[in-house]
Amino acid sequence: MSVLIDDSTRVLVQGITGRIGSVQTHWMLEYGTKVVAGVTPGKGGTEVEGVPVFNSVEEAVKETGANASVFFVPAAFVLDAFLETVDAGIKLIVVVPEHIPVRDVIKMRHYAIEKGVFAIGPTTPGILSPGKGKMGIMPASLFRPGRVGIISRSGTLSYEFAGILSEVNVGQSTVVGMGADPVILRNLADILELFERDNDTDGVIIVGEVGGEQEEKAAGFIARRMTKPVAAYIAGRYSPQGKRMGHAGAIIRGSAGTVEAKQEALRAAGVEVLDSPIHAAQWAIKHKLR
Amino acid sequence: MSVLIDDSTRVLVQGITGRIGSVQTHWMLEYGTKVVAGVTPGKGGTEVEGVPVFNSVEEAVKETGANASVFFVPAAFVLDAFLETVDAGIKLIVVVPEHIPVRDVIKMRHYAIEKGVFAIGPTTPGILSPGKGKMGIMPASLFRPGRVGIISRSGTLSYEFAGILSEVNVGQSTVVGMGADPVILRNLADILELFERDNDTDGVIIVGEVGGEQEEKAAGFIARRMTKPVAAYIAGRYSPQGKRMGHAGAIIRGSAGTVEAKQEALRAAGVEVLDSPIHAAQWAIKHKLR
Amino acid sequence: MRLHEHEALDIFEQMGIPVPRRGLATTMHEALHIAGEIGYPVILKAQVLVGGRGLAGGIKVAHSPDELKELAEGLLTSEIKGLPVRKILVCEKVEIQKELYLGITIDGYSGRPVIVVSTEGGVLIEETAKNAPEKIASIHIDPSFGYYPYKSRSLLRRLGLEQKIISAWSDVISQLYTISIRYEALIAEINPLVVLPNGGLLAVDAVLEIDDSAISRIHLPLPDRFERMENPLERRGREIGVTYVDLDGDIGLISSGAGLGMASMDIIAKNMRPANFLETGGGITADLLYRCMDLVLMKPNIRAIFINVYGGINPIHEGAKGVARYIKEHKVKIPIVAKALGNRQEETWEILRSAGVHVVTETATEKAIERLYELVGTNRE
Amino acid sequence: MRLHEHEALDIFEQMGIPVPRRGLATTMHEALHIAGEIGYPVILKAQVLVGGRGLAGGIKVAHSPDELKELAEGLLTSEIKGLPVRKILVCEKVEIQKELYLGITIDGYSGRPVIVVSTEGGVLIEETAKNAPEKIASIHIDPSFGYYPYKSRSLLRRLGLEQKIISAWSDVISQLYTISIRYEALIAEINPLVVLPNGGLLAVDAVLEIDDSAISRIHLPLPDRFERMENPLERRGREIGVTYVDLDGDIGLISSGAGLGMASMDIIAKNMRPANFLETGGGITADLLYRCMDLVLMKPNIRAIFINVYGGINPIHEGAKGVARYIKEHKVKIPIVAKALGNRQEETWEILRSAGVHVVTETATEKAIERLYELVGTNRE
Repeated sequence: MSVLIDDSTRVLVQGITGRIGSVQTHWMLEYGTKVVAGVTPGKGGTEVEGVPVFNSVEEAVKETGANASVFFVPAAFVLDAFLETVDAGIKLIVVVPEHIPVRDVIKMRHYAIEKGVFAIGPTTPGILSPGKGKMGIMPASLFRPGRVGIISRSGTLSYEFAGILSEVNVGQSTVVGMGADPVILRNLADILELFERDNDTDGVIIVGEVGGEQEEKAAGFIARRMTKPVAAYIAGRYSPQGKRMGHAGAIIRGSAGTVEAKQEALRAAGVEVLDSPIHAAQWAIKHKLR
Repeated sequence: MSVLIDDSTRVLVQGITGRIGSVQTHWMLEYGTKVVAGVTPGKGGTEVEGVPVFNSVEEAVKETGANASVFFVPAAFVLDAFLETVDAGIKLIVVVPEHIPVRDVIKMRHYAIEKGVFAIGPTTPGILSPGKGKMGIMPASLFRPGRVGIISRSGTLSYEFAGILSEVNVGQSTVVGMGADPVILRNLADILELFERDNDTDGVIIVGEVGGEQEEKAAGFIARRMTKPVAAYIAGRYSPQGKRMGHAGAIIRGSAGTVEAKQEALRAAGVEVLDSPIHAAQWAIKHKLR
Repeated sequence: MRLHEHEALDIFEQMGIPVPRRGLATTMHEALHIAGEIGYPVILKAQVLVGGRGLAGGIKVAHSPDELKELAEGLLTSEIKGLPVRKILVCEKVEIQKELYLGITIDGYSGRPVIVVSTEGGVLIEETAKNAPEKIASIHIDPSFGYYPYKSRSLLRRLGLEQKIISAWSDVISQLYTISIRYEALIAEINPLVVLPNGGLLAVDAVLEIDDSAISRIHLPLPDRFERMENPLERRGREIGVTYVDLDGDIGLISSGAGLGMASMDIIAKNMRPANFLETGGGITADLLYRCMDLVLMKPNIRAIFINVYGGINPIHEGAKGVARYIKEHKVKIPIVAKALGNRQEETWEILRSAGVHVVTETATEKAIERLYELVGTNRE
Repeated sequence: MRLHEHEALDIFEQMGIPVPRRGLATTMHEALHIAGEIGYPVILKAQVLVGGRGLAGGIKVAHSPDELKELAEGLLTSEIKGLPVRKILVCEKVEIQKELYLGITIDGYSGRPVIVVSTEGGVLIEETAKNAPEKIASIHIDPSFGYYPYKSRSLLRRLGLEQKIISAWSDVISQLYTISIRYEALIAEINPLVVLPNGGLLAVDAVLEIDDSAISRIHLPLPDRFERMENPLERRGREIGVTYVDLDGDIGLISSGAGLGMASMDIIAKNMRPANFLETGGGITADLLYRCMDLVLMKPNIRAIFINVYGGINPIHEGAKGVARYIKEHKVKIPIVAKALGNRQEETWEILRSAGVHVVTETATEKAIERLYELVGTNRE
């Protein structure tokens, strides 16, 4: 098996009739993903790339047995469609769109967790398991099958890390974009746990960024629970700060969310902190991860 | 024991420093009720009728062991105070005030049920167990101890029925005002269930009114679960109708909520329907209820 | 508070719900002018706050100015179910392909908002509910989760509708739900919601009833709550803070508590006729009962008054002082029977008796009304 | 979007939060006039969108018209942390008995709104959080249950305050929470919330940051989002739909994805200096990259440009056409290094190469920046 996507994954594409939805459906199918249905309310009965389109998630699930969904829905409609998807019994949801109001994300997050749905995003490139399938927008050419897991806050940096590993023949088990918004649907530690439990993964790279506290909290999880080797890169050391206003966030976190603070927390948890993406290759080779 | 109020009931009065709150505290104490605390935010540290006043329910519970609360709070503040009371661990709440917005009552009802709190009202005279105590505004002189339970949608009609029974030496186990609003905190059937289980009650009188569907739903409960004799009076046969607008309510209920429809449903459940309050006396005597 | 159709339509229109072109007329000439702008035929709708207005003759179609003059004149001088028609709404007449039903209300028993829809709207909707329940669908809204549009789409799919109607109707439901929240509505209803030949929807009637207890926190323009009451006695009741309903009998009633008032009416009606229903609520004072006496006696030909109050939350001895003062000041001669029990009852009786009121000390209202009947019988002219 | 202090104070005032008497001045004469109306002493506060403004000299006290003239003149010709001061807020100076802290934000990790309070407000609040955590209290709000005032009262009791302050402060929290909902705030903060000698509260500073993604659904008056950007290049970035941050180096950067952009900057910064951060987002077109080239080159003295994009959601071959067209039309001579991988990468390389761009086909950004460094080194004057 692999993380989140496996042979039993039957993908529903929401917003399939849109420009991005239809192009990405093409790429997902080309990568061998079982895309079984699309949904766009009002466009039911048509087809996109040979995939039948339905008016509702309920119908799509009933007719095609879809059990995972990837979103290419305009930001303003994501909340409604997300709740509909959870109610229809889908247990894995990937929310690609950016610019979703944070208060909508809060509602989505709580509803998904309450209903036992694993959702990632928003503002995520999605999930790709090399050779198995992908849900999202990751460009397939950079990935190859193997045993390293990648979790990234940044879409394009996840491609960069996968490509760097692939160039030295280190493959990936699964690459997950955790999403880049202030609130995300599942936290980094939850995704790390999947990799820790995955028999096809031997080590994990975390690609983090300045800000927030995902990496600091993940460090706690790693110290307590991870047995597999973990490396981490934190982007944004050079990013201009100093325009921050308001103290409430920093007071709750008790941390500044700086690159240095994150690196320190991760190092203390036994994580190898990478100074530059290119060092991921040596790390993987050193740990004999293929 | 008796229904809802017994020797272990330690009453908190919310809004105790108000005009009605202080007067009713006097009457409750005079009736032998254990009123142990009052709450009015901002008036903590004072006393009313010898009862200590606190700023918060949390403090009142901590300092006095209060386990039941009666509300004399202005309608606009009831929702907030109610949620506070539930959070403080109080398990019995009587909401006397009228004119609470129905959407506030909806929130209160759901929160109380979710947290396992038995709440009655709003627009209720409260609960009185003759010889044991009272939470609310019922005038004590009309009640006497005995074995008939009364549940009434109308405050003053509950006094009328108790008084009619008392005049012929039929006492009451407990008299409960269920509240007169479109949405109430506990439905009639829930209260009937308490009387069915109560060892001190031998029969129950329901005092209903035209409108809504409490009595029809209770009829279903009585048919299925009640073993004790039940009588019912429904007020409002002569009430002018015909100004009703909107059909949604009637469509959901599938019943007109008329006096006749309620009487028919109750009769079909084996309830003795009383044509006038005064007939309650004969009914009780016939069933040898004292 | 129930809004008039024209008031509700204005609110629906602001929220984006499609409504007919229309204008409000208080005279035949205004109606003529509006119809001229809209174009014939037009529909004339009496603006009275009763259900079943159409079946009672409150809705007419005018095909020409001459016909309009006659019909408007007729409506504006008529009564519908006892209410005088002061305003008529002049609406465009559209071609109706189908009549749908949409209602949002509070389900009192489960304590949740509920959305009800039917493909068979119109005046006989309640019959449809009984005889063809498969044409009705409803969905309850969880109060903490709230409403989302997908709930409507899912609801409408159950009626087997085509997707185009589902999309348009679902938008109307979302808009009406938002109205029901913002206006703290007990009922928000469109019946019928008309399907036009082009497939579009149009709300040709509008019901909006607002929770009186929530009016003070609705920060949106609302019509005046008192002015709209047609009956001057009922308006006076609102002004002094009691519930007064005008009836066609001659026995005045003052009661504390709606249930006690209804029971009193039911018993009076066995062999007399109540002139009114009056319920004081929990705020009795001497002044309030003084005003209640005045209100009950505003109606001519009252033969007797029955006062039925309990001293629970109410200080009935204070109320008694108001009654006594009124009797003295106005030299009331008709018989007054009072039953007043509870806290401070003896004091209350004393005050009433010294003002000439017949005080009944038994508990049963039946007994007091028997006494009233004797007095009225004796007093009959 | 961050609001200026004076904009946030206006909103707080509308909601009923007590705020100081004040006026906004863009000239020394306006400031003089406002101070005259308020009465001396007054506080002058530079309206710039940076934290730590007070410690950076942006807040002054004027005790007389002469002093005000000098201070206002000075502020209006100064810069605070690189931002020019165009407006100053002239405020009444109140007697401060105590400074409290109140902030409402979104706790990103748990995904819930959180209210933070402290009895030790003021500029050193984050120090207090570290050194005296017992003086800070916070409460998370369940998103489906919502906020109720009793939550604030319970929160404030934990700080051991007297009831009078709890009541007043709890009202301010309820008001600020309502603001945070209506304005979709990421941060709503009052620091300090001042206790006056009479025990009343006054919000003497105001922070309000609005969720950009939600602005289109806030139906309340808001300042223009673009006009407020001080830096013309950053404003231009907003206009064309990209994130542009102006830096003080000379290596231009165009990247797709914030993480990739940050990593590129971090690597460039090892031995060169980035001129900007530019992140395209997921909407690359030929026109967009044409405009990005133009934007990057608006800054004088750019020595080289690094383009770092991936073809995932972005059609990078389209983007390449825009870059190529710009180079041709504007005869760009400085070295341009591009790394462009993913869907249709070969096509992209071809287009870029034919326009004279140095294409690096290895994956690691490090390698591409090594190439850039070589070229800049060679090119050095």
